[in-house]
Amino acid sequence: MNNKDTLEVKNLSAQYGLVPAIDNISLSVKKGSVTTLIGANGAGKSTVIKAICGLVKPSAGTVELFGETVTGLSPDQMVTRGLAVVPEGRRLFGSMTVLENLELGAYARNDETEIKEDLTRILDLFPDLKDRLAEPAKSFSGGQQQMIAVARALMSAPRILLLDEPTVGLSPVFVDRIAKIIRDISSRGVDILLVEQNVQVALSISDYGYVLENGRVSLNDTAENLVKDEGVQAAYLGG
Amino acid sequence: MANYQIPSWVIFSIFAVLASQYFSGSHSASILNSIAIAALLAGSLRFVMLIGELNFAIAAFVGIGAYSAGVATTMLDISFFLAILTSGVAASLISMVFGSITLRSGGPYFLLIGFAFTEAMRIVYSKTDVLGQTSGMVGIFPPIEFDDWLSLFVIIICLGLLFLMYVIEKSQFGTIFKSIRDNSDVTRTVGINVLYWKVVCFAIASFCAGIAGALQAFVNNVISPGDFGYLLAVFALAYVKVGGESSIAGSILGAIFLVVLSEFALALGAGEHIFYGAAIVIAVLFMREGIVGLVSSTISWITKTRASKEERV
Amino acid sequence: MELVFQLLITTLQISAVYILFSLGLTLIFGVMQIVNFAHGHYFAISALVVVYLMPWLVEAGFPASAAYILSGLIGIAAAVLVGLATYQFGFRHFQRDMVGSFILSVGFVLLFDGLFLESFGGASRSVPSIVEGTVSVFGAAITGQRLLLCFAAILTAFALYLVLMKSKLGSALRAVSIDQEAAMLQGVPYNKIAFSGFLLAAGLAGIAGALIAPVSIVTPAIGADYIVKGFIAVIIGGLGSIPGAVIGALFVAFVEAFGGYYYGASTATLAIFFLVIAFLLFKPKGLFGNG
Amino acid sequence: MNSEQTPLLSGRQLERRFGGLLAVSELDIDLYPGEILGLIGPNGAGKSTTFNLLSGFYPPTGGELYVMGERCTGKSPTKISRKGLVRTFQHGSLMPSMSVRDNILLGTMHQLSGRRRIERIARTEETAEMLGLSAFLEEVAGVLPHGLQRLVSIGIAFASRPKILCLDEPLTGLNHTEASSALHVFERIRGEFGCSILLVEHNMKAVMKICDRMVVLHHGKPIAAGRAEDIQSNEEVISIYLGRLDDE
Repeated sequence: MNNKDTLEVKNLSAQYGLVPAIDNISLSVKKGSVTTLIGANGAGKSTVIKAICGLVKPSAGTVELFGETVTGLSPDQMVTRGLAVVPEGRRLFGSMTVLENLELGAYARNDETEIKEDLTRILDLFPDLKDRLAEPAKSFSGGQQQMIAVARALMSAPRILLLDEPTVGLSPVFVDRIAKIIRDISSRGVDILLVEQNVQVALSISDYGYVLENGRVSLNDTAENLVKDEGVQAAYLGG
Repeated sequence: MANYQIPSWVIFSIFAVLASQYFSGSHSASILNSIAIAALLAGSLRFVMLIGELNFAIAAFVGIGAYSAGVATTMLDISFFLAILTSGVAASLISMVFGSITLRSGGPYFLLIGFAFTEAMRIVYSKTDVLGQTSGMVGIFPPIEFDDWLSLFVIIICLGLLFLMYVIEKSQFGTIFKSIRDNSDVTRTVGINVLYWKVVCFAIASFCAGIAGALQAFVNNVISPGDFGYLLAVFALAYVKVGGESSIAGSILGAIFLVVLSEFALALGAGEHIFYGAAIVIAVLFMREGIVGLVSSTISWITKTRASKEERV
Repeated sequence: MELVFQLLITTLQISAVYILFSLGLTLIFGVMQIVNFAHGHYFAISALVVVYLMPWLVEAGFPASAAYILSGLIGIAAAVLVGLATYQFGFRHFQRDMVGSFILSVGFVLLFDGLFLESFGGASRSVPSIVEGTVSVFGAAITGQRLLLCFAAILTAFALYLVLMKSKLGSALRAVSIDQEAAMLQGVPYNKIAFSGFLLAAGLAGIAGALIAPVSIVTPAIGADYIVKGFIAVIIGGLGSIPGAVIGALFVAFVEAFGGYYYGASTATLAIFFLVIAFLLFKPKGLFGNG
Repeated sequence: MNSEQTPLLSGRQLERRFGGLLAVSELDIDLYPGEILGLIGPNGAGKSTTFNLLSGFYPPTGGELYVMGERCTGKSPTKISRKGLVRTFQHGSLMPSMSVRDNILLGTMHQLSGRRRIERIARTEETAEMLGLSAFLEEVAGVLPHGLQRLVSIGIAFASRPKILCLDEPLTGLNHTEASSALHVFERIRGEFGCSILLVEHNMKAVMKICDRMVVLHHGKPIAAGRAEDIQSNEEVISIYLGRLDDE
């Protein structure tokens, strides 16, 4: 089943406390691609991520990862199947050091030597962190914390990476750096599902995009076509 | 307007009063007294649960009430009624100071400090000369005229205070207490001083606990530091949980059920600790709504099966 | 000077035991969000096993040190077993429910109180000495036994601290207590970790009980004293905080050793309590507590 | 507009730090009598922090806050609420285990303290009527559908008849009809009771429609202020909402 999509979500619905549910979402992440899910605040983007990775139990629908049905598995089981998440709001372990955060990212792995090699490789991607590994994560700026969160997720050696609004609240310099890093990760063979509010950035680095409105997919097309689409701006500024 | 369930209260009170006259033998009278005081303690503990806090300092306030009654009666020659009132007021005043510090933290902090406060007060009693140190105080007698009526009196006071707490719970103060438990941030945003009302609730509960302590002192005539350990709070918790915490009736039912049952259990030789411990564990694991919950779900089950039978017919 | 030194040794010894105790409490609070009052009974069962088993073994011809080690190990095993039972039949269902778990634990407290009393009787017991003679340290005379147990307690507390700060299990436990969901997203299996954390905490209480048994009077009620002080230590440090629990334990032990010597044990206990109240006035969530 | 009037609520150079993180800074904000002011900005722009600063839940680390002309910097949420500023929360802004009646009644407690119970009940029912909640007064609030829960939380806040009502994303999760009837309620609150409203909302259509003015936050700082049409055509606002890439 080599031609299977990396991630295939079919008719996914979820209730999440009082926050609006997602309704009948279908999307797929193709092998070797960056796919983005865009939409305004509260459209349900984060719920999609949570329902895929097992933080929220879906009320209907299926999630398939590399051809295997994984609906309703817990997040730690998803990690062992090659899926990593950079959660919304980063969720670093603030009082723990950067190194401890990164090592936790590799929790599910047992290949000590390869973990060490991965750590070196990943730190090459994030030179800021190299000299400050022993400092607690909370002492870093917002942009640097986002870097730590991405690095931590990469430590599990994922085959697919889900990023939930990685550019929120970051200055343009950091937004740009995050965008470059995402493309870099993708070029190393990790497929990506990117949830973003920052449409321009998201579409500029993606191959395919889905637009979410009120918990449903309202548009989907190649990134090139979506950039030109009038409906995208309307979904945001209420045109 | 609020429905105070007056008929139920009246009927129950009449039963209680009749019981006090019927069971006038000394042993059964002492069981009745224990039940009444136990119900008052459970009511007091539950009252603080309205603001979402578990008050393990209750044992300390019962102790403060009992020792106040002891001092007032044996040393200051204060009259019976005034002594009882003093006990409630003393417990209430101390609880205001204690509460205005510890209720800021709330949650597990309040719970654990209350536990420590109980232990600390026990040390205070056992180190104070006038309180009789570890041997405690003796000779706390009600007036002679009360000899035949003590049980009745205890029952009336306890029921009266339980009714008072019930009325407050049903009133708009009760609404404030419950809203603090449900969502203290929203309560704050409409101009209500949350800490103030938490302390008020705590002080009312402690007043009742203090009175319960005084009644216990007059009923037993003897008090000692060992009577006011944290076990007292645990027992109160057992009454509340076994009876069902959703209503004050649960506290009363729980007290009746456990006190009576423990009499039988103890007669059969089982330890009091094992009995109460098992009661709490069973209640928490298997009947979360307590006896009251069991009764109401049974009733709804019966009506449901009846309805479905009628449908089938 | 000699006296101060002796008191410092006492502080160290008591604090090492409190650290084992309060680290366990803060650990399971952080990981499972439960308040477990039965924790004192894991400690008590181990101390009780030691004081009953060791004299019996000595009489049967074992050398004192071997008898102690053997009975200590059995005591610790008993503590873990009791911990396992309370977890499996109770606390597992009460994770993240502070009030519910507390009430359940109080039920266990009563149940174990009663059972211990039935099976061990109310009398206090002590054990034959394990090491003879006294040692003079900087002019202070200390029995060899105390010194040895003091070392063992400090060593265990230190080892535990290392486990928590350096091992994979330790960092998983800390991560779960900071943010359960984020930890699961790193592949940390929460249920497994909570279970190991709980057993670790129970085992630590067992070790503390085995270490305290030879140097104190053991009754079935011994757990209650320690649980109160252990929780006070945790409150001072902030519920869930690991360095907080260590600092809190040191503080409680210091007041107990010095205050106890100069003003008597019960005054020291009172002082600890009122100091905590005063402390909460300024730091309602303890030193390192967060909401 | 209104430049001669004194503002009901004003923040002057408000600032809030969390450790090394500067969540809000250089914030000047004024709310004038009878005005509906929108506070908008992308996720993480500092809107929630701003709300917590204005309502006293966070004391500012810099700057001054004035409510009804009085200096309220560092005052508690209770004190600020008693000056006439009442807010709602984004999530769970009600008492879930209590009836809708008791929820709204709570809002009248302080403002009508010392009055007769009858008056409080009348106020409760009037408020419920206005929000279309009359039929649900005896229901337990926590089990109502999401849309009704949102209205209950507005009811609690409005029952105290504030001078300033701060609503934190009141339209989240409402469907089209619910949202438009909620907007109608806001208009009535302003029109019939002269209450000023500060609105954090991401439903842009609604914000553009109902707000007299709006302030746009980005990285914790206000970057634009003005009427709907000015904001909609403001290049900087469009670029922060849709994102921008530095020229490559």
